[in-house]
Amino acid sequence: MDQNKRLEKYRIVRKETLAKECFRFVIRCPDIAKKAQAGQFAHVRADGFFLRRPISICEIDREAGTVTLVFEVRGEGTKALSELREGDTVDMLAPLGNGFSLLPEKKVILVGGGIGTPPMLECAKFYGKAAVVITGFRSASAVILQDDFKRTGAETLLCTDDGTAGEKGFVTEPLRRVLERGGIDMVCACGPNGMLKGVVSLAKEFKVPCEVSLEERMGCGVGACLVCACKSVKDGEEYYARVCKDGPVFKAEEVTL
Amino acid sequence: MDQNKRLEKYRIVRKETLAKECFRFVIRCPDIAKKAQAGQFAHVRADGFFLRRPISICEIDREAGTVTLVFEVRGEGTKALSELREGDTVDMLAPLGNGFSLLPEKKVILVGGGIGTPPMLECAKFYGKAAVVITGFRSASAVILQDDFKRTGAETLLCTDDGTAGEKGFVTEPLRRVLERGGIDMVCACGPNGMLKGVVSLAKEFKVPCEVSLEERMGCGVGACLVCACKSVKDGEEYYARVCKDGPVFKAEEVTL
Amino acid sequence: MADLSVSMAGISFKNPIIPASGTFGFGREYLDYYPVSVLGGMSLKGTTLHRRAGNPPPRIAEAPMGMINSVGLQNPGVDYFLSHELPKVADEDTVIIANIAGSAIEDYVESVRKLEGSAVDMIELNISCPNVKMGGAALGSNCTSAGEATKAVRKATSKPLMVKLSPNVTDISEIARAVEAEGADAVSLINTPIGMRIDIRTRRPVLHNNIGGMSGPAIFPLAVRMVWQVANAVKIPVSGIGGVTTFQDAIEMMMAGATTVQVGAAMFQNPMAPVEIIDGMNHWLDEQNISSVREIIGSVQPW
Amino acid sequence: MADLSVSMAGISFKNPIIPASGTFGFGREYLDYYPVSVLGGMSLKGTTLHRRAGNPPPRIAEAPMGMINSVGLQNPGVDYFLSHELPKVADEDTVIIANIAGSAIEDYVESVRKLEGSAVDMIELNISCPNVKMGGAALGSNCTSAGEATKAVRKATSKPLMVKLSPNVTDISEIARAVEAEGADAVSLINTPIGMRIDIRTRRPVLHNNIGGMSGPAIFPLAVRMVWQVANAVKIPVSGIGGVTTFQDAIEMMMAGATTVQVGAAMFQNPMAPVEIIDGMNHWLDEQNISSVREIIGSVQPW
Ligand SMILES: Cc1cc2nc3c(=O)[nH]c(=O)nc-3n(C[C@H](O)[C@H](O)[C@H](O)COP(=O)(O)OP(=O)(O)OC[C@H]3O[C@@H](n4cnc5c(N)ncnc54)[C@H](O)[C@@H]3O)c2cc1C
Ligand SMILES: Cc1cc2nc3c(=O)[nH]c(=O)nc-3n(C[C@H](O)[C@H](O)[C@H](O)COP(=O)(O)OP(=O)(O)OC[C@H]3O[C@@H](n4cnc5c(N)ncnc54)[C@H](O)[C@@H]3O)c2cc1C
Ligand SMILES: Cc1cc2nc3c(=O)[nH]c(=O)nc-3n(C[C@H](O)[C@H](O)[C@H](O)COP(=O)(O)O)c2cc1C
Ligand SMILES: Cc1cc2nc3c(=O)[nH]c(=O)nc-3n(C[C@H](O)[C@H](O)[C@H](O)COP(=O)(O)O)c2cc1C
Ligand code: FES
Ligand code: FES
Repeated sequence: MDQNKRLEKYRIVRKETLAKECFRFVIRCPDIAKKAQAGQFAHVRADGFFLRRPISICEIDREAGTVTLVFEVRGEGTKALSELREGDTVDMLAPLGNGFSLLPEKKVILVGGGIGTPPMLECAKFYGKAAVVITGFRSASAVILQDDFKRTGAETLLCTDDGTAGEKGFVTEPLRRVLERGGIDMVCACGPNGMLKGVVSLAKEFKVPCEVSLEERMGCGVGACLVCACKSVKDGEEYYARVCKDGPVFKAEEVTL
Repeated sequence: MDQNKRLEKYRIVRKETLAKECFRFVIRCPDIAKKAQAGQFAHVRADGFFLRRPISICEIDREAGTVTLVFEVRGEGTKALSELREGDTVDMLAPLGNGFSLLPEKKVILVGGGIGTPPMLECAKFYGKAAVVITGFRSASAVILQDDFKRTGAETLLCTDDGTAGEKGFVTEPLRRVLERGGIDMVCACGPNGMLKGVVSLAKEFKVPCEVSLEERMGCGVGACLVCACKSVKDGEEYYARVCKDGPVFKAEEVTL
Repeated sequence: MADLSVSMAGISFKNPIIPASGTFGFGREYLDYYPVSVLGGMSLKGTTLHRRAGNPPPRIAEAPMGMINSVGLQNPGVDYFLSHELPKVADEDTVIIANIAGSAIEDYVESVRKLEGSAVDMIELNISCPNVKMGGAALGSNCTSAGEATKAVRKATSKPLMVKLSPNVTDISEIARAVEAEGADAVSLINTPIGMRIDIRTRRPVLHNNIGGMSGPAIFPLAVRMVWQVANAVKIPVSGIGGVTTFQDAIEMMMAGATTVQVGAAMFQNPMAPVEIIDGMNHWLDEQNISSVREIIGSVQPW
Repeated sequence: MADLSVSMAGISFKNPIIPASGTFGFGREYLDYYPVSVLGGMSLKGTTLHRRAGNPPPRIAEAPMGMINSVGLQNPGVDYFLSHELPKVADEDTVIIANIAGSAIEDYVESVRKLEGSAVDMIELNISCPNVKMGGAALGSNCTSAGEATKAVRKATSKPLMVKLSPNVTDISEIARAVEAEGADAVSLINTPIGMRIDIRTRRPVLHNNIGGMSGPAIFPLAVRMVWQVANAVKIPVSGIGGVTTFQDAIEMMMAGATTVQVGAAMFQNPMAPVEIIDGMNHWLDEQNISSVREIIGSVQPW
């Protein structure tokens, strides 16, 4: 029984501003770092709020015993989190959920949209040159993590809705081009629902397996309360799967976006 | 309309530990210091709690623009307050309520019991040598503010329930002795109800006017909600007065303890 | 500057924000903070035909994000109210709402009769006070008696009549419909849900009355739900009450169906709450390019 | 080490703390944190005769010191429960409570019949779920139907029967008496008060079901009051539920009259809550020189 293990408070060893209202916390938590997988998430307590906030794990450094979270201020809870400072501690349950499949010696495309981009970074670190990373943002001011992705050795393609950085348009355009090149074994994606739909349908068109990371409002974060429902299909029957426990990463064919 | 004037947050410029779980905050608040009177109180917000906590004003320094609060940890709210540090700010409404009558050129006895002692200090500063200060505590470890009272020039008498400091017994014993000496124009007291009862009956016996500061749980602190009821008499009729607005200092004959 | 004015039961309010009965005395306790003329209206302390002493203290207990009170309708009686309290606020430029409580229908009737011709703009019939043994909530938790009380009072007054409803009922819409049918011009809700706290050291209820009425943010979702249900059940306007603390809460309450919004316990934490809510609402409406606050009333789109 | 054991409806619990139905799945989700054998018992997810898909998301909204949910009794049905879920916890050394929900009395009856002979130790009849259109809360908010449901189920099962009551009623004691009269061995309360939140940006209710059930600290004073009233109205034991977060809350609930205490939403914030409550209670009893937790049950001294 590793009872209190995950209920420690963990120290923020570095805090950075990546874009307006977008922050990176590097958090010291050796026990979590040891177990965490790309695509899993942390359920983070925000001071003054009843419910925890789910935030994807962006990077894992097992040696340093740290994980990195990148988040955007979306409401009151993430605002409270953003006010934490280096040296402060954060109360989080992690790692939770199922991550992305990491397939040795395969070639993959990693697609990230907006604040859905961070979890793709740890995947990119796994695949290195074997990955093509396609990220999309509203506009130049929201672009994050490009240098980090480049450092992994992956090919990186950037687009923005308004063309203020990278190519103008949605991630689906470069995605189609890269798929047309062929030789891709899997597509992994995280981002807004609209984007995921586009990615899934392209992957299907090219008959490439696809995994998507979903978002839903959460209670327990561990599979006990059934509030984080997403429509799924098993044996031809529709049912509500739990994003926190059955996901947040699902095989594309298992969920209805 | 001095609208936002009292809704500032005020800085704690000095914090001291006076006894176990008993703290002194010196707070910079020139606007409050200017108006405050001995015996009035501040209604202090404690982080994480819905209701404010009433704390008597212990000292007022108009020149320095500060007031001093002395409080004991009694429950969760005062615990939260006690965790504030020098440099932190505190949200308080003040000065509230009616203070003690301060009568120039009169001789008074000031009686303080336990954590009811602090508001008597500002009175003692007013009267100086014209006051006899009698304070009582559970035991030596709870004794506070003796040096401060001595510095006012007042005669000070200390007792503890268990005799570990000063004379053993209740404040009513020295009080009787001093009243017997005669020449006292008023008795002012703050402390637990049992003590106040004793003080009031002695003052009555010696036909000396008496004022007491009462405690009751509060909501608004400004007289609007009627939750801080204390049994009172007006024109022979019993009614509930408001401790926050009609008090906290009452003439002894106006309240039923 | 958006148009904040609303109209309820034939009376116009310069803005929808009203301090709630029992939390604002007779309108003079917060004068150091702001003049009452900045308020849409004010609902004064619950007043009964005869003077009431109220319950013994302690009358307040703290609760998670809220509080419980058991004041028990302490008030000087309607005659004293008319002779001593009302004159001091009668000329203020804000809507004056008299909150009338009682234990028998005849008392309510006699009280409102006395208010005829006075400076009171509107009557809020309090048939939902949980802190007194007889009448009050008992009357208000049953359609028949709520309807009867409304009917009797309706006949006795020429002033606009708003009936304040209790949340401690199985179906609040049913009660709202009953008072509407008997001539209420508006309903206000919610009064306080009944709660209890125990001091585990002394094993005594914190409140001398054992139980009391809950208010503050904790009850906000309950109030929003009831306002939404009632607003969909009746045609008369609804004054939304319960846990409103921020301008966002006030907007949420109006979207649920409230025409005016009453603010109570929030003032104990922040005396400026009503003013900050009015200002915040104003800015928000401007930001959203909404020219009148009336556009948001009942504008929630249920799924 | 104080004696924490209590007995309720003929069953003994090693301690009074029970994770509440719907917040603890089928008992296996918190195994990384502690073995269920440390718990007095566990109330499993509400189960219906047939599989239910539940409501569309969003199913949860945040609230001041609490939350609102509208899961809508998603569950795999009683047969699947018996074949796939129960076996996985059947041998655990803790009291297993099956929470049985439904929309018609016959369904409840058929469900509990299926549980006869199973490892389930006790049945919690859920006639108070606010998140499903038919049955559930409707049955539970009226004495006659609550009594009828209890009577029918009582006949159909040999297991101890606890009936879970809704707070969304005018008089919860009355309902408690009705189910007691029809053979309930215990009552549990409260299920969730109905609340609503609206997203003011989208003007949509946060919950896809529009309304949902409130839980968490915000409802604690309401729960304590109802537990106190019901404990004073019936002779059968009461399982206290609603907003319990700390050991002090659990003690307060027991002083109000609860024999066992269920912990729900608190676990979402702190998965260790049940264990910390048990430990804290133990220390507190020792500090107070109270040898058995049973001494504090109903020990509040009303004024
Ligand atoms: C598995 C998962 C991984 C995520 N990873 C990241 C990440 O890496 N970086 C990041 O910035 N954001 C991430 N999110 C979204 C993040 O959880 C929300 O932005 C955050 O919860 C908003 O909280 P708030 O208090 O600021 O907003 P509010 O709107 O004030 O929150 C109110 C309630 O709704 C919930 N909520 C609101 N929006 C969302 C949402 N999109 N998803 C889930 N719950 C929501 C909150 O948790 C809270 O309970 C992730 C969400 C999920 C489910
Ligand atoms: C006019 C006045 C002046 C006071 N001056 C001082 C002072 O100078 N120094 C000092 O240490 N204490 C003073 N007190 C007492 C102080 O207010 C309480 O100790 C404090 O409110 C306890 O809060 P808590 O959160 O620690 O206790 P909790 O028991 O957790 O508080 C729960 C609730 O009860 C209220 N409460 C509990 N005890 C009291 C009490 N004795 N009086 C009023 N409300 C109470 C709290 O304010 C809160 O609303 C004064 C009280 C009053 C009325
Ligand atoms: C101390 C106090 C006294 C109250 N007295 C009355 C009253 O006299 N008449 C009445 O109708 N409501 C009374 N109420 C109820 C409030 O008007 C309001 O309905 C309730 O507090 C919920 O709103 P809130 O959460 O904003 O406080 C009182 C509330 C409090 C806190
Ligand atoms: C997500 C969620 C699901 C619930 N599902 C059920 C259920 O299936 N059956 C039931 O009787 N109660 C259910 N409840 C109610 C709880 O058992 C409990 O009565 C309520 O949440 C109040 O307790 P709390 O404040 O400790 O959470 C559920 C509560 C929550 C939060
Ligand atoms: S958040 Fe509780 S099951 Fe997913
Ligand atoms: S605390 Fe509101 S009247 Fe005294």
